[in-house]
Amino acid sequence: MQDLIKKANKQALENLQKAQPTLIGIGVALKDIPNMDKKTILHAGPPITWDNMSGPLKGAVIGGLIYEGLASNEAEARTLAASGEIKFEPCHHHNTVGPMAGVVTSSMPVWIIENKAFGNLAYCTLNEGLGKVLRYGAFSEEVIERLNWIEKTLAPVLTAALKLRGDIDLKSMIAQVVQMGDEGHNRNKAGTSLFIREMAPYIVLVDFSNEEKADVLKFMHSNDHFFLNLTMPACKAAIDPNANIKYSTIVSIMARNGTEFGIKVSGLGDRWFTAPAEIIDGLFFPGYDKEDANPDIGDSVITETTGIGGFAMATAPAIVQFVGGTPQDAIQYTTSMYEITEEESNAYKMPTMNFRGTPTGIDIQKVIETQILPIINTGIAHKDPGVGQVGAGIVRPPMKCFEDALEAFVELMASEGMID
Amino acid sequence: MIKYDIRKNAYYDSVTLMLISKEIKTIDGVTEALVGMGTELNKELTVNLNLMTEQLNEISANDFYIAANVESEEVMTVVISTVDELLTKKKVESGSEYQPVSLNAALEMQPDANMVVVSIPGKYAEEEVNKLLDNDLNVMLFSDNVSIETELNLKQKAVDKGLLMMGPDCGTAIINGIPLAFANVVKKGNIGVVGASGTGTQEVTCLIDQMGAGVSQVIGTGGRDLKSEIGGLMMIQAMEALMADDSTDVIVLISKPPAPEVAEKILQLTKKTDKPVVVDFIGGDHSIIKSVGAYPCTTLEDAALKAVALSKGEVPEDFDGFAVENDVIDNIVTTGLSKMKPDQKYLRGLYTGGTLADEAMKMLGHTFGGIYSNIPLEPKYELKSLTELTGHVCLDLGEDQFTVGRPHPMIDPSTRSDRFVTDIDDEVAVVLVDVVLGYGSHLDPASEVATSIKAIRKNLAKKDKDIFVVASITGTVGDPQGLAESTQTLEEAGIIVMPSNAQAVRLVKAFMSKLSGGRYE
Amino acid sequence: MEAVRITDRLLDYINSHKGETGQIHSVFDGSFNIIDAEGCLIGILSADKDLSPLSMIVNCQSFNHKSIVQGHLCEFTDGAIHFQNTKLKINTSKPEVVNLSLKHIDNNHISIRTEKLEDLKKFIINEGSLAGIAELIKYIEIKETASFINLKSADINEYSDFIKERLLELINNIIDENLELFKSAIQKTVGFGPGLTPSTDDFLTGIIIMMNSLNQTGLGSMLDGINILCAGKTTKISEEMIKHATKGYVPESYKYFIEVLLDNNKEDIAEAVGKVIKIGSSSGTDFLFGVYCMALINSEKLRRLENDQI
Amino acid sequence: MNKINELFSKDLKVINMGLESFHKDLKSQDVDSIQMNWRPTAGGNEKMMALLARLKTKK
Repeated sequence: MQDLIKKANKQALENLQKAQPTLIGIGVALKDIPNMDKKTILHAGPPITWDNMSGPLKGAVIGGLIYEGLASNEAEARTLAASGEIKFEPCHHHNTVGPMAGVVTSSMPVWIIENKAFGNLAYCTLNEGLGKVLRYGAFSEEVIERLNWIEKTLAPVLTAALKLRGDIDLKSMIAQVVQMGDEGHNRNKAGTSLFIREMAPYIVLVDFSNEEKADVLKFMHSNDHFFLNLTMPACKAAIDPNANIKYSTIVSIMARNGTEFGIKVSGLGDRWFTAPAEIIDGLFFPGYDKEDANPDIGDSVITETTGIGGFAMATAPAIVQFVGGTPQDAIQYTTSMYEITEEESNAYKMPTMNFRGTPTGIDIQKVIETQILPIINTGIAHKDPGVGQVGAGIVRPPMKCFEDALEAFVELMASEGMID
Repeated sequence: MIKYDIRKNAYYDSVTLMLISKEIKTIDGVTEALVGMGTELNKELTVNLNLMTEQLNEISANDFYIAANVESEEVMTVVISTVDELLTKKKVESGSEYQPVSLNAALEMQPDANMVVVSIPGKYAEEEVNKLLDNDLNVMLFSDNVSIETELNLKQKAVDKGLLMMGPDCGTAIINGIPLAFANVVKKGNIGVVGASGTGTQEVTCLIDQMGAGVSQVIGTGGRDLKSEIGGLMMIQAMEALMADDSTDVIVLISKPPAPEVAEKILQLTKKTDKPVVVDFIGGDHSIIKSVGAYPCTTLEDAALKAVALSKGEVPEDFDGFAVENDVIDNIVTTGLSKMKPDQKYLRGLYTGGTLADEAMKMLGHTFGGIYSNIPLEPKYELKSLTELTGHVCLDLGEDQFTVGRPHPMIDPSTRSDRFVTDIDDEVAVVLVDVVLGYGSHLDPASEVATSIKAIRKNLAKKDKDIFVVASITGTVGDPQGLAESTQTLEEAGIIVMPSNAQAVRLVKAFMSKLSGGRYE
Repeated sequence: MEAVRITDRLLDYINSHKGETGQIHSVFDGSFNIIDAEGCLIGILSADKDLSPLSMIVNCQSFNHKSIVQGHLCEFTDGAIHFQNTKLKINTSKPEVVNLSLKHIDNNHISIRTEKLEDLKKFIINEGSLAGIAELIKYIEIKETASFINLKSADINEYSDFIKERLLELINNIIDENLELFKSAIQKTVGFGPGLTPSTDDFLTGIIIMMNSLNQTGLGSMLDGINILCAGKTTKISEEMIKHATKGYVPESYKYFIEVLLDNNKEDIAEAVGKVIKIGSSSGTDFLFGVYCMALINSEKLRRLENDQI
Repeated sequence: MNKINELFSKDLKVINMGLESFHKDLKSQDVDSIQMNWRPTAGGNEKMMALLARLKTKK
């Protein structure tokens, strides 16, 4: 049995190492995301009903409905959301990922990433910036206005610029930013800067007013996390070929919807293994504390699933206050992740670790055996809709997800007569 | 209630002190607390905060203290353990080397590892040691509570692979000059030692060092190796290695009396080497040892002496006396006897080292009546109660009865300190103790003994009495605690320090024999 | 181990005490102290520690292992300190030699600009650790006499509350240059507060070193015998710190700060203050509080002198 | 040469699994030693241990 598992896991890692996530353009959710329709709202994490959604996710859904013109105010939106007329589905069921609430509605522009090694696609919305934003559950007028601006100005300008620029190889770009102090989840400063550098020469050439072009550049510049929404679908595109590899014990998805944490395992195909999401132990912005925090939320943990984010903490000394304060602590965190992963990344190398590749490919057997849970860097959302981010920190998935997955895997193997 | 925790001459850095102060104030059941150095003004503040007790007078400017108003004794225990935790926590963080969880990760960090010291709970030992042996690693298994079947399986596997599997319950080894677990800093030399008894091996190696010689390798086997179930697998394995080792000229074997067929197997093996073999099967039969051309011994000290003589190419002689002239000994005995009152007649041997206790009882035999013990020589001398001692008693305080919930007395001498208080009554004349130094052991075991003895003497002085206290130190000048320092500490407390356990026991024997006008002669 | 940096005084001291022995007095994560037969305390520090008057920095990260144990003996020899019991040895033959004296600032009647002192006060309040007694800086006013303003209604910690009147008495005795009362006030303040060097000792060190550096007649003579007054009233480590200060020696970061403070060509004290605040838990801040008080006393005195001349 | 005699001719390189004081003693003597943060497989959770073991059986 172990031989089969080893072989399958090796295959999974080979897929991951071979992946070539590439930015090929910007599309529209309805048109580009598979099986999308006007009454469908995608959200982060495993499946969830309206009733069970936490504050920020409900807020984002309300905002989404208003943005789409399906409702004109909060009350209408709530009624509609509860009516059963709207379909709620995980982004992950549509080759998509969304940060925090992760709400995607039909009119939203989305990045399109192609994994050139396999030809599969992945999608993600454009990052809205900081403060009051939809992904943290805000739905006030300014939020909707910004969404409209993204649709009407940001996306068209970038689409045009991208056409001039051509495809952008995100794998080598992420490899660079990992060497520039980004871990790809909580720090995206280097990535955002690099992306602006790549795009600026083409943005100035496109046929829009100077004011619009300046607004686009300013918008990207004012938001350190702009690149996160490219890193995430790049990771998604890279790991999707592992969605169903028989006998593999490698984790293919980790995601949270603000109520539950869910994982999928390659050898178990489409099954989610969920458990209540945890409250994040982190640093809170002044005026907020643990009481204000929503349980863990967002698809951004796809970064850790593919071996960056918290797994690459050692490369991001600038944000070590999240993990205890010293660069040494960060190195300890990264080092511990090698104990539960299958390989070291052949592309993402960390200078502080003597250019060792990031720990990549979580094996559920190793997690259970060592009791070391994956480490996740993440932002913390306020539990009430519309307040926004209240802090950042680290969190680990519930052990139960991995225990249930292991049990299911053993049962499956037994039912197939592979083991006693 | 108001409680104090005072640490004499203890210095902690200010950051730690502040942390302690902050933390203990948040403990449930603590209404007021003050943490600081015991200066006059700080003590004045203590009084102002209504945290005064008479203990405050004991504190001086260079003492660290905590004064706290707590709901109960239990709360104070929590306070103290919180403080200890904070004091040690910092140290761990400062080490900050990554500590791997899985063996694979450990081997990545230490790819050419060749020795693993295992001291995890016994029930997990089988799984882990099997993995280690599979990775061709030598093992020192310190853990106990490992079944004899497991031991056999592991040792069989080690023998098949040509590896060391020292243990279970192996407390001491010196490999390539490096002391492992409980071991002393012994000079390098040409004597190889294989021991099935921990403190016995420590005593022999320390005496070798004190005699100016040294060891090549010291290999432990665990106490059950020479039972018939195991058949001496590891002792044989170790002997063969020492026989083939160019740096070893003399081989010493130490064990409690083995199963006869195992003894036979081992002694037959000694014929296959030209190297002299010194054998101490503590209290075992000598004739069979002689018959194969090996050198039998009467005591651990005798074993060391013979090994050293042979290592220099000299002819070994039996030794059963004292290192000093007999009149010096007579003088000590006479002086000691002169202080005894008629009702003082009993011996208390309080040992931290099991083999040393065993050796003491075997040497004393029945010279002045049977000796009760938790490890008696005969079943009828099994102690009925550990709390009410009568007659002559010799205890191995390292046995499970005494170590439930606390560390071995070699690490934490408080077990013995407590026994000093309870076990030495008005009828006790002689106290016999061991003091084991070296790595693994307590930082200053001699002081612990000295403090206890001073307190006992103070109490006895009120009744115009004294006791006769004899100690031996298992240690070397190179040990972290220092042989000379420890000797001085004991002697300052009026304790007679003998150069070996054997000589200490002999002195006690001489003393007891003359006590009460030679009642036992 | 190799000594990397050493103070000139320690080097002289070791050279004049060859063959003598000392004992390990106390051990911390990043440092340990040796005490010799004369009761002198010698600091052995790791690289990130602040060089103090009788100390050396060695090339070792942490002293928290078994080879350095309280009570172990050592011997000073030519070019090395040997530790008995263990094979440990500190080589002292090639370190950089450092002078930590503040005695030689030769400006007479230095006047520190008021803005600089205000800055210092702000730094202490905003960035210092007020867990000791330095929070009293918020309330103290030093004019012709010193007094506290609005202190009654303030919520201050138990240490500050306990010591406030005695502190005031001490300061007023300095203003009055009343030697006898000053000495008795010292005895009533030394050795108080949390920490290994109790807060008032850090405060006094600040006062004393400023008395030394300001080089004014009247002040210097007040320092004689202070160390004897403090003996036994505080921890050994504190006693030594005060003793060194009376002779004009302080730890390196303290020295640097005083030099910046007294140099009228330098405006910005932020960096120097930052280094001091990091010392100990509240030690650095309490020291700064002492410096502030003494500097203010001095400024007020100079102001009065000028007014008198007019 | 057998493996034990091979060991005698090399520098001792230790992995310490269990009591950290043994590791610290070795470190203080400059012996190459690493300390493991050992814990029982699956934290001693018997159900999980059994599941892992089943995956390791051969069939």
